Amino acid sequence: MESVNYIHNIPFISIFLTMFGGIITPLLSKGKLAQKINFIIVCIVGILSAVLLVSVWKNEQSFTFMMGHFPAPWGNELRAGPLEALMALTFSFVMANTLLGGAKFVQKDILPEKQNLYFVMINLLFGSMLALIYTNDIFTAYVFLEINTIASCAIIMAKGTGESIAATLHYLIICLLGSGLFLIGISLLYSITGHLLMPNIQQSIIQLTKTGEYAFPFAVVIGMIIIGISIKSAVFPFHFMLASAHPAATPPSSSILSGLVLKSFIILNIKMFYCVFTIDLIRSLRITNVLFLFGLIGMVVGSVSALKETRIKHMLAYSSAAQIGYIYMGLGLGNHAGMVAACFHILAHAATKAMLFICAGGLMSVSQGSDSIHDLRGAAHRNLMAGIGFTVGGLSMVGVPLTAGFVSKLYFASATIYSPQKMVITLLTLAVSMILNAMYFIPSAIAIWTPVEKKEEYTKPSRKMEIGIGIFIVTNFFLGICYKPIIDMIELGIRLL
Amino acid sequence: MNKQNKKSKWQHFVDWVNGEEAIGMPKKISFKKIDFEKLQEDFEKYIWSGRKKAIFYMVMCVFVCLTFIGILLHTVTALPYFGGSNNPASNEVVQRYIENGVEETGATNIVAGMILDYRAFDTFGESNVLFLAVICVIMLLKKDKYNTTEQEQREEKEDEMFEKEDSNTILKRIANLLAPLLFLFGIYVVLNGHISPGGGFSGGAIIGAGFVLYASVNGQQKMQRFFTYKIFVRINVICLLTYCILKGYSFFTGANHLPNIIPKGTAGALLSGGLILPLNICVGMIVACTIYGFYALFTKGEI
Amino acid sequence: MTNLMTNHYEAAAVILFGIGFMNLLLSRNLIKKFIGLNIMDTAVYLFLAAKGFIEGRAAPIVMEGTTATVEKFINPVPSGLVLTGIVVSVSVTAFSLALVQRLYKHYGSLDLDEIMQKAKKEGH
Amino acid sequence: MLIENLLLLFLIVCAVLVSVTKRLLRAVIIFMAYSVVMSVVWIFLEAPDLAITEAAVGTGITSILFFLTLKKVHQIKGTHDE
Repeated sequence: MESVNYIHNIPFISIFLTMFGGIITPLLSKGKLAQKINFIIVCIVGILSAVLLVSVWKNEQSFTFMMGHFPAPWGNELRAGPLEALMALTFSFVMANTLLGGAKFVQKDILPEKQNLYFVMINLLFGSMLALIYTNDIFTAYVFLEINTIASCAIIMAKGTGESIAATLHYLIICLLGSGLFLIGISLLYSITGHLLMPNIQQSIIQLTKTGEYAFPFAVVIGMIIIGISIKSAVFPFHFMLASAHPAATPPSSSILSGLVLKSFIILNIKMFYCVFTIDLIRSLRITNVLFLFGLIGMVVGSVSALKETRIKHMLAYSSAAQIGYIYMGLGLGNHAGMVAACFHILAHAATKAMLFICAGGLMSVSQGSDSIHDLRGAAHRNLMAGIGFTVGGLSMVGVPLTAGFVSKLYFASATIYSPQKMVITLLTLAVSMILNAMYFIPSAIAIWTPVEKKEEYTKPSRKMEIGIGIFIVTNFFLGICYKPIIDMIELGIRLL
Repeated sequence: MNKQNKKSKWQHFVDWVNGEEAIGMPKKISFKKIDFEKLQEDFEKYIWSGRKKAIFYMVMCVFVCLTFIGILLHTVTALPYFGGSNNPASNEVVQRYIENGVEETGATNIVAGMILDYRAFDTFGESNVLFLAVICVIMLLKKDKYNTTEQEQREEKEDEMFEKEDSNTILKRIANLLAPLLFLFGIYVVLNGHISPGGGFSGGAIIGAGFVLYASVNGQQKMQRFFTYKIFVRINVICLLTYCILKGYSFFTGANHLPNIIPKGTAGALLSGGLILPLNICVGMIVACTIYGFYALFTKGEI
Repeated sequence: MTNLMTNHYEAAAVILFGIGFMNLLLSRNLIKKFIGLNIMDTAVYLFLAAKGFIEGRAAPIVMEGTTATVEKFINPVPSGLVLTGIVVSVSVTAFSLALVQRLYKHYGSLDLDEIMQKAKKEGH
Repeated sequence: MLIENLLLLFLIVCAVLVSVTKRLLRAVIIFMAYSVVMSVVWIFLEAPDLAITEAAVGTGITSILFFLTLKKVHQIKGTHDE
């Protein structure tokens, strides 16, 4: 009997641990206990992912994990490499920090008797994101996509106000549109290739493209799947759902939604590019150009819409749409460097936007819950940590050196060298979008630091929130300064994908 | 006069820097109480003015969908033939499922063997979706201070009175006769899931339908005597946990090539199929509870 | 065209998918939107089930005392996928209908545009 | 062969009617009929597992959910949706 390789069990254990946590949470009657258990589980998953990352990085290898007694084309499989492990680590880190920083909001915004149910959602959402990262099977991806949809809708509506429920409905309809397209895409794909596991599909796709059979169905399938996932990740024409969903939700929900949920779909998209359809096929069908175009439009339109807002959460929501545009632009460049930059931007944006939403929540809570920038004047003096966090986050979004946002923009710009025909327009749009970012982040930063005389009653910000924001700030600078090893990891991860 | 109303460009700029104003949206925001009647009027005006826009949107939608159907139909013509035995889908995967399925899973219903043994991770996800949905419905519809008004509570009390007086004897007799039969049939479908068509989900749905019938005829108070919210949550959680642990064990042993101690039994007997029978029972219980839960929450807002 | 006649199940499924999709996009009434969603889902399941069917073969249930060979049975994989899919679509339907109920209670309307309009006004 | 085609045609007609009809109660009932026919079609496609599930779920549970919602939103007595 061979010895058990525990490192290889980590993906499976992390998914099942979060699911297990989600399932037992309804039995706990107290919200606080549920919160603690949830936090501990996320931390454990984070530590396990770190161990996995170190191991796969050292050995420069990726592996597949058999779910059950049957090998590849028959049973389900998980797959893990440096990219997956890095993403899982980031996700659990951001998740843990958001929960730490946003604990107060959950207690305040959600009815006490329903708080434990909120943590069921958080746990299952986290589990489904991990499953989307690790899965090696497209039908599993579909099932977990649906879990993700329902759970993310649930965390939006958890606040229970009419506005939040209307926003949830809007979000749900658009998400269901996306999953419908994805579902018909995978059924068509199954009928052509006869497989559901990614490596097997890839093999048969390579064979079929050689013989030239089913050329038209392939184009349709790829279109459906990529469009379906892109809709769910709020690419340009569908970014409107963000605008209503983020402001209506409680701050940790918006953080998770913008920082992690959308990213998990983008990672699925990258996996589809590399593990299912080959990147050459994608490029030859010019799918990358379409994504590139929508990414560029999204960058500009998102920023312009953000500029028109006077309410801070709406502004952040549109800014997320613009940042998703950056990521799709990176994917659309169609070269290795662009992909690396996009992956780094996923990390940078996950860390930054989660912090921004928590800080915005913190600033609002010391300004009598109003979210208009006018009312937030002087809020930074009342809640110092949130003010600093918001400023750092804003600078990172603009792309000031030493922050995470700068590195990703640098890599985007340098990635254009490998696709010269897109170079000018990319650089131009990057410059325009940076200026636009500065135009809406800097006034709001000035507004929150402007001192005001009037004394308002407000509660002191909690220690937990300050710690959470502090860790986020450190992370942001860490990503902005020590980016080299992370870029190496991503490069290795994409090569092994 | 004009000068007072119109701010200078510099003033605009200062306001913008102060965060009082945004580019392209110079109006001030006022916080008023919502006046629904006014909203209704506004909305009607909006619709009236937006008629043209709506028609344009409709035409565009129809156009997009027709193109969509056209593309898909064209795709269908290029797909492998319907009913052919040499389709790409009938490959080594199907061969192993059919030829070794009975031996490897112990279930004579190959579909059940496939979803609960070969591809069990998907099915685990599926049960979680159901669990998630019921938790969401509880979050939305279980009574709290946001979703009940006094008038509703009064109406409900009247309903309860009405229910007590209501004595539709024929309906009650027949429903009470039919409900046990439904339970029996549901249990049969669940228990025979691995040797005949059906399984946890369809059987559970039938049992759930039985509960719904019983509750809708006899009133929910009668159900509440033995089926409360606590019991509902406990059954759901415990069944799903059993599922999670059993499947976790099976995945763990399978992936690490450890020996599996669960006996397969003789194929075709009731006690066969290894884990499939207990899993089917768990799924059946979850589904039955969930469906009754949906019914109760949709009608009364409590279980 | 002859291909379309041989693949008539798939063609019907695709048309149904299109109609469901159109309903989901076009209909302003929420209930009809979600019926459209259900139609869309079942259309995909019909497509999958049709893809699993093989002429002259039986449902994949092995009778006692016989050996199973591929030539006897249809493809069981699509059936499994559809079973999973049906559960997912029921859950989604239940969730969305619960949302509709809450919204109706709050805004007194089933019209998506009207609800969004009112919600926007309320947010200001 | 003929009956299968007829059933498929029936499905399409049902789907179109759902989109066209004004009354919500009618739409739900048509959808119910659609589900029943769908489960019959699945019997023709040699998928009894699916047929049982669809009969129990599509016809039973989904319709119950729709009816309960209609009752809650006061649409059951047949008010028009516009």
